[in-house]
Amino acid sequence: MGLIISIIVIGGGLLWILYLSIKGRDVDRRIVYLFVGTTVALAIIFRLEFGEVATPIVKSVFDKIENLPAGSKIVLSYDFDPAMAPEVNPMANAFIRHILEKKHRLYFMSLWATGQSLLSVSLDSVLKPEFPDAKYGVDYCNLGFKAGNEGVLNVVITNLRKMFPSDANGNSLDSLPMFKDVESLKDMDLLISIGGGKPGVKEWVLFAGDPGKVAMAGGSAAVSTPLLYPYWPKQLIGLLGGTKGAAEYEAELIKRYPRFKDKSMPALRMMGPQTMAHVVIIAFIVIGNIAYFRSRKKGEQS
Amino acid sequence: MKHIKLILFICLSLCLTQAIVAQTATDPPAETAPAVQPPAPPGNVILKDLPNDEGHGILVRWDLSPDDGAGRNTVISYDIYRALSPSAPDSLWMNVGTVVLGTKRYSDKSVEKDAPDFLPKKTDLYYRVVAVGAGVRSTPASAGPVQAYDNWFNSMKMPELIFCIVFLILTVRFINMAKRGIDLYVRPLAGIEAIDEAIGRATEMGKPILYVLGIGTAGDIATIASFTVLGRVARKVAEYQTSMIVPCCDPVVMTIAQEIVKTGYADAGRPDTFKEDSVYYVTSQQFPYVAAVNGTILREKPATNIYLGYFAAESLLLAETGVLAGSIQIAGTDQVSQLPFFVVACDYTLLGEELYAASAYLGREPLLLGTLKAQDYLKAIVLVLMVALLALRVITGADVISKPFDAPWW
Amino acid sequence: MTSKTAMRILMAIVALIFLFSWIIKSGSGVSDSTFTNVRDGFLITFAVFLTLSIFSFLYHDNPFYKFAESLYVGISAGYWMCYGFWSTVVGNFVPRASRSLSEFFHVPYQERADHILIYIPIIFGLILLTRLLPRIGWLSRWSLAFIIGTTAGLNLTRYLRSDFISQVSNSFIPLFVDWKGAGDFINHISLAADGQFIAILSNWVIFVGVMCGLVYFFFSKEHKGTFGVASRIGIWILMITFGASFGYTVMGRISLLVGRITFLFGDWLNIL
Amino acid sequence: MKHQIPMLILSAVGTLLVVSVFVPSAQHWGEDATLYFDIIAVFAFFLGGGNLIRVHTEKVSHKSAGWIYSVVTLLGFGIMLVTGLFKIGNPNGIAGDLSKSGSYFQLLFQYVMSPLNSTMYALLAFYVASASYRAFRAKNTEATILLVAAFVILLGRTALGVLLTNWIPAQLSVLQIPNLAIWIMNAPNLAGQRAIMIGISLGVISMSLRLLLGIERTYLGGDS
Repeated sequence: MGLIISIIVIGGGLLWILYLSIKGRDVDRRIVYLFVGTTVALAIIFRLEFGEVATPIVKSVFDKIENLPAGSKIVLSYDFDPAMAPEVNPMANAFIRHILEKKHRLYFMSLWATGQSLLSVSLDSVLKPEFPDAKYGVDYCNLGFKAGNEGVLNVVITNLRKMFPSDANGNSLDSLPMFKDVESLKDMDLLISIGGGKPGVKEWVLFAGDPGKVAMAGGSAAVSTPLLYPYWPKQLIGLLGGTKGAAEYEAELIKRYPRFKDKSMPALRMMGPQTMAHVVIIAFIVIGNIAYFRSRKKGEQS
Repeated sequence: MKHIKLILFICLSLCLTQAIVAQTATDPPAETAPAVQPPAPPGNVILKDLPNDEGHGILVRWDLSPDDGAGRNTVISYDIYRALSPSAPDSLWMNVGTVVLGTKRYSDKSVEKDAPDFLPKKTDLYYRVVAVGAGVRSTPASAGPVQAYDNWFNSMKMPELIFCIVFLILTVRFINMAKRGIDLYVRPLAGIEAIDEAIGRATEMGKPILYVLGIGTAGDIATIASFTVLGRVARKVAEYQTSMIVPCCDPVVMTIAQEIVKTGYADAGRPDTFKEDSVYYVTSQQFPYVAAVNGTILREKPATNIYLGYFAAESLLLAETGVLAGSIQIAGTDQVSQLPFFVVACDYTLLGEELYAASAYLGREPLLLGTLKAQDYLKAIVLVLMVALLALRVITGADVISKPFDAPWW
Repeated sequence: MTSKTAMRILMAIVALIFLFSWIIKSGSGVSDSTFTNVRDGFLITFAVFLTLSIFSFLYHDNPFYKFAESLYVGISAGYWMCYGFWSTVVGNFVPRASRSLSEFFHVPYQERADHILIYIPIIFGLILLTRLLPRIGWLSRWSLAFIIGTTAGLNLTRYLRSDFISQVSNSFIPLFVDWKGAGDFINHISLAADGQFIAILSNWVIFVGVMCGLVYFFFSKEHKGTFGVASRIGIWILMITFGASFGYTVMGRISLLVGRITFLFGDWLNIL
Repeated sequence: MKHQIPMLILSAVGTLLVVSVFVPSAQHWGEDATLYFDIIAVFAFFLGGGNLIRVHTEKVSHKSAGWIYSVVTLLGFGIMLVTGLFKIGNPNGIAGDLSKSGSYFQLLFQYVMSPLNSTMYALLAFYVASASYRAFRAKNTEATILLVAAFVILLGRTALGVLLTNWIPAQLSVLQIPNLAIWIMNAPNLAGQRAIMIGISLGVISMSLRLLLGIERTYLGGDS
């Protein structure tokens, strides 16, 4: 029902814009804006959803976490800000669920101050309610944010305590059991950076994964995903790209652990509006070009 | 297919042996067996300084205990102990690590002076390895003394060093060539040539030129490259007596830009026409900055917008506003994700490396041109290497060349 | 005059809507404390107000947008400064500098012989701040030199390894995947996504693509003849790359919009 | 003198960091230098704050156009600074994590900074749409290639791509749009990205070398 209404509204609107463009009339950009807004809103309200299957590049991250022996040490770095959060926060939450479900040890940190604040939200909304047994300092800990971008990584890859004498709550690292056998990030079994700007996954590969020869996975905002492909599969074991990557990971997680089925899986929900918006953008490009070629033809004739 | 059969066979035989072992194990006497006997100690402990480190590491190796995975199969893990004297009492042997069964080596490493297990440099150290079973421990296998010392060169970094030196030699060579006046050819780049043209156009229209350095800091390579171009543009602008607007996103970038533009005006012989507030700081926040620059574009309608430097999401916003204002737009960045928008909406775009080259192009200074040439030669080396190694692979048919850089073969 | 009146009416309507929202939201709070409910009700209403204020820029620049933008500038500058202070000054400097300060801030003190060296960056940092004083502003170049020197030194070796050596070495891929002779290849040729032909084609495209791309970035030779052809292929490959980049970027931007609209419908209007 | 000292500092620090990569016994010097760099980086934030105060108080005191917005900026800055530096409302007091939930700092982040930041980005969705309609033209071969690739990616990353082309038999499955999108990402995109990456890395290396050798001096301001 919702799908039909959406198709009628969107299709009608597109035809109208096509008609105007062919007539050579200028469509105000505000109409374009309104149209995009309506499309996305309709798809959200009607909860259009489509199924997802994990592609190899996502599957390999999932399998890595799945196959590490329990108690492995995994770093999850929050390197993003609220502006990228809709895309990458679902990844972070899916990673937290998967890692703790597999009883790995989880070390949080961030190279962006904003990541630290968003991590607080994740801890309260996902980690604490869903894994009440996870103990701070034993199963997970929060190293917090440090300024200095890749400089931070340059130090922690050889010496963690030099950069982080204490965690975000002021506890000395030596007082936390999970740091007993950790000297530097080289002692980790997997590094995961979730980001989309600079510093982000690329800096992690350059300054931590490569020099430390530690397995490295990434989750990145769609914008920077294509440029991370050259690092896959050698320098990055896998990569989650944008909402699509997050949705694939969520789908894989639900498939393997059905108990997460009723938890909020925002990326899967976002793929519906996403699809509709893509269609509209493609239609805009086509319409724009039709108008362009028509006007060019006219120009040649006259 | 053959392999699968083989694997199946192995699995089957393994299961069979397991079953037999299990059978014998469940025989009545085993049930009440006395406390497990301690496993045999590991053998042949060898100590070595940990290579490629800064002198606080020892590599301990040993042969597996006969009871590890075989024999009585009782070993669960190995404990590694360290002491400063072979005759030290047990309490002074410090447990520096534990590894699971089947492991034959351990790197004992501790750099921090305050750490309880700190490993001192150039000091005699003794080690013991103990095989640990369920509640039982083998007699220790000892070795020593050994000293940790710092290495003066990390041999794992050989390829970097080679390339560094090659690059350095090439750079110095070409700089010298350029200094001696030998003409170094570089092909024309449309985006660069457009800059001069654009300044002329601005003069004719009587409108200003907008120069955006991006949102990077003064330490970003793209910003530094853009500084050099800014200097040239400022000089040209002063010569043509046009005006320019340089809104900055970073306070440090702003002050440097101010001095560069000032110098540019002075070089053109018109220091008096330089207006300090033509280079100004807006805010260091990305979107407020873009909003402000967009406002400027719509109000002033500059003849030319030049966007060179580090750009993120604002590329599209700036470029589209520029299209609306009808300005000629020249852009360049090393941020690949932003290049498509510049390519689509701007008249000329410098792609990645071309931005770095821009400063050499504009200045034609021997020093900059020299490094550009060195870059080209390294690219040529890569191309030749790729073709040569491909040929080698085709001729020999071997896979040896796929990892020329990966394995530490040196 | 009329536009001013219209503006005033608009302001009043907006204020009324948000006052109404505040009351409703405060009433539907879940906390036991009234203060918390009223506060959270206000905050969520304010968040919505800011969201809509920014969206209003799509129609036209207006005072609401300007207000939101100015607030954003101030808030975020303050935010980063606080983080810089707590995470690095308190987190990294204080534990190395003084025991009593460490105790005051509840951070573990680190006893070190060379702790005097930790004042080096503080000196450079203060020098950087001389930028604010016009007369000795030039001093800040010293700190700038430190910053640029660090980035240059770090970049030199890291880019060399990860983006140059590794990428070049990653390009040496088998050009004939699972090759069992030409006969076998032709017998099994297909365009299946996981087939041998596509695997071989991919590797050829990567190998040739990287070479041609590099040729395009070659500055010392004019793009003519064979060289011209290669550089032409190079620019096409680059254009496909940019196309992919464009596609992904569009995807990302849409996700952000979806996130915002979900916030408006879900957290504010509760209609999801 | 004004130029020599900074150049000396730059070369010394840069060279030290390069050397510390190759020489293990110098490694901790490299770490120290990076740590110092991080502390100096914080002063850059302070500098930003200082500049902000300077610029906006000037605007307010001169009552220049839009000065009222400068007041808003200064107010926002002040409020954030006070709540953050004194950790007001932090459940763990001064020792607590700055972004501990419940603290006023975190509330301001969640309800003021976060919506502002993400909405600013969300505007981009509209701008992209408008650019697609107005600016994205197949004016030449290059642009056409870019366009087609973008189409395939946009369709391939959604369920629509599956719906449109799942009738294509397995023998030709690479032509199914989702597979084609993956192929584009894995082959031509990878090649192009790699070529750009190698080029940029050479540029970065060469620029770093120029800086260390003191050839590139524009960061000092002026060409001299």
